[in-house]
Amino acid sequence: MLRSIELTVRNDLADLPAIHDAWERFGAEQQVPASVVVDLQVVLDEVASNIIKYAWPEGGSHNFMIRLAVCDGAVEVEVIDDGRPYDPREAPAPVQAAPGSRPPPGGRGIHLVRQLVDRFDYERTGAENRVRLTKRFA
Amino acid sequence: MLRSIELTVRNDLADLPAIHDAWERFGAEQQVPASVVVDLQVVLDEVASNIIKYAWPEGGSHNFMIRLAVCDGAVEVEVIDDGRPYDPREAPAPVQAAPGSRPPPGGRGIHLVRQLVDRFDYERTGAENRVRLTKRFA
Amino acid sequence: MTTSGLKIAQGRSGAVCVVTLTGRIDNSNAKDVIAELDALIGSGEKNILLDLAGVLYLTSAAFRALLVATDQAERNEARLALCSVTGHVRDLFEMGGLLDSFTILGSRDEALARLS
Amino acid sequence: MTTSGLKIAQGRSGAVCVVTLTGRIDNSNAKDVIAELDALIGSGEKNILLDLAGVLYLTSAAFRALLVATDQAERNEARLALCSVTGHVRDLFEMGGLLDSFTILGSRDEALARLS
Ligand SMILES: Nc1ncnc2c1ncn2[C@@H]1O[C@H](COP(=O)(O)OP(=O)(O)O)[C@@H](O)[C@H]1O
Ligand SMILES: Nc1ncnc2c1ncn2[C@@H]1O[C@H](COP(=O)(O)OP(=O)(O)O)[C@@H](O)[C@H]1O
Repeated sequence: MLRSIELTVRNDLADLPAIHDAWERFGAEQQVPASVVVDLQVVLDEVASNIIKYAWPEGGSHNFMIRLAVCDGAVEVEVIDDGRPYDPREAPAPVQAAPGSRPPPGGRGIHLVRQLVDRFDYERTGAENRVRLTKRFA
Repeated sequence: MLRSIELTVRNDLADLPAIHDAWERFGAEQQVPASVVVDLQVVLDEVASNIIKYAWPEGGSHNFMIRLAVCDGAVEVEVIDDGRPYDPREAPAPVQAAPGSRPPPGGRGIHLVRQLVDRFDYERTGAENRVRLTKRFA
Repeated sequence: MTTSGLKIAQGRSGAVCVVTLTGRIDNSNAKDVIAELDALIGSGEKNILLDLAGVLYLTSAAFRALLVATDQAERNEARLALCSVTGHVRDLFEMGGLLDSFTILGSRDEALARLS
Repeated sequence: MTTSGLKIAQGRSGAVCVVTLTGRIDNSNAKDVIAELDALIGSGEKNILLDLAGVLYLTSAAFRALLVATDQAERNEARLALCSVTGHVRDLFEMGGLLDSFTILGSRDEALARLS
């Protein structure tokens, strides 16, 4: 009967554990399979940390919103921020390592997200970025 | 950081305890004062039971939605159903007892709701009744 | 507490049958209160005291149940009284405009003294 | 588990310094992994084994930390290897395209045998 929860998150990495805890509890209540809960923990960490790090390059204190809904055997994650326009679906694929050397350390977050969800939608409405991710489990 | 929860409720009085439990947990997490949690338990029972009993006189199985949000020292309750158009603000005041006799048993639910909230709004949008109740606590 | 959120217990003090309600009384369980009182009145009890000391809150469904039971008691020449109606529960009776519609007898001891 | 969700423990097996990670590694705590490895390498450790047996999951922040630390180890002529990279954690390394970017040495026993 509990269908969705909504979180307000500050642009501060210290807020990430609270997202983790909220999704862990809600996912368990909704009887989402544990592996799907974990996959979306990864997704939430990537998406939220990118917004925290990159959405407001001018700094200052900002909030964004995460909505988590479980419905018809799927989890829907909606993330809304009013930072600079950014469509994460257009993030480039990670840089490949030159033969015999290691790849650069960054640039893998969105690449993971793409592989962990079944749908990845983005919309810019007014001053807001809206990312919508869907993962099916049944 | 947890800002709101959304519940799907069937038109079955057996769903009322789950509303109670969800609001009790969410209200406590949000540090809503206990007396305000209780007042809104009464409000939720009245509003939800009216929809369950009266919104679909033709019977059949239907769902409606309750959203609970805590923000800026106030609780906001939004209840959305697609039953017959009904503006609960227009419910008549309870019938007074004739001197020396008892009043009729029903007709007191909305009267209580009015006294327990600070705002009582209603809107009909499309095929939906939207009741929005606000109770301040800080 | 049962899953319904309401516990109904029965005791006896002389000629008075004391029904103790603990928890909340709302639209999901008021029917249990009606059933209990209906059975007691039907079985011939003439003095029923409802102790609300353990009630956290009640909703209009409780008023409906109590008004129906009080009417039924009257038709059966029985008395139905309430005691321990205090705090927030009393406020709710007041909001319902029902403080004068029931026999409300203070504490349980006071009530038993009056009914015996 | 600490509130950060990650426990970092250190042990020793002969010449090998074994760092055991338990919990999750994500953007809120990957800096602790970097700090730990940075301190070990700075203190002159030449053989570091990271045991991931207790890691529930990791995110790209962990890859960043491990790639940075591996580079630093190399600059200091130290070895940084991983062991117990299995199940879902292994899947995530694979999704990250990083299974070939680290020295991954099977179980802890296998790893210690290889490093000693
Ligand atoms: N919300 C955002 N706003 C602006 N730029 C972003 C946002 N999210 C990601 N980016 C950009 O996309 C790049 C790739 O992101 P990601 O794949 O998560 O890797 P990383 O964060 O490790 O660089 C980032 O380096 C950043 O330049
Ligand atoms: N959602 C609804 N749809 C249609 N009619 C309603 C609805 N809610 C309440 N009503 C009408 O308003 C009346 C008063 O409701 P209420 O004050 O809760 O008392 P009660 O339910 O005890 O009659 C109800 O008897 C019913 O006729």
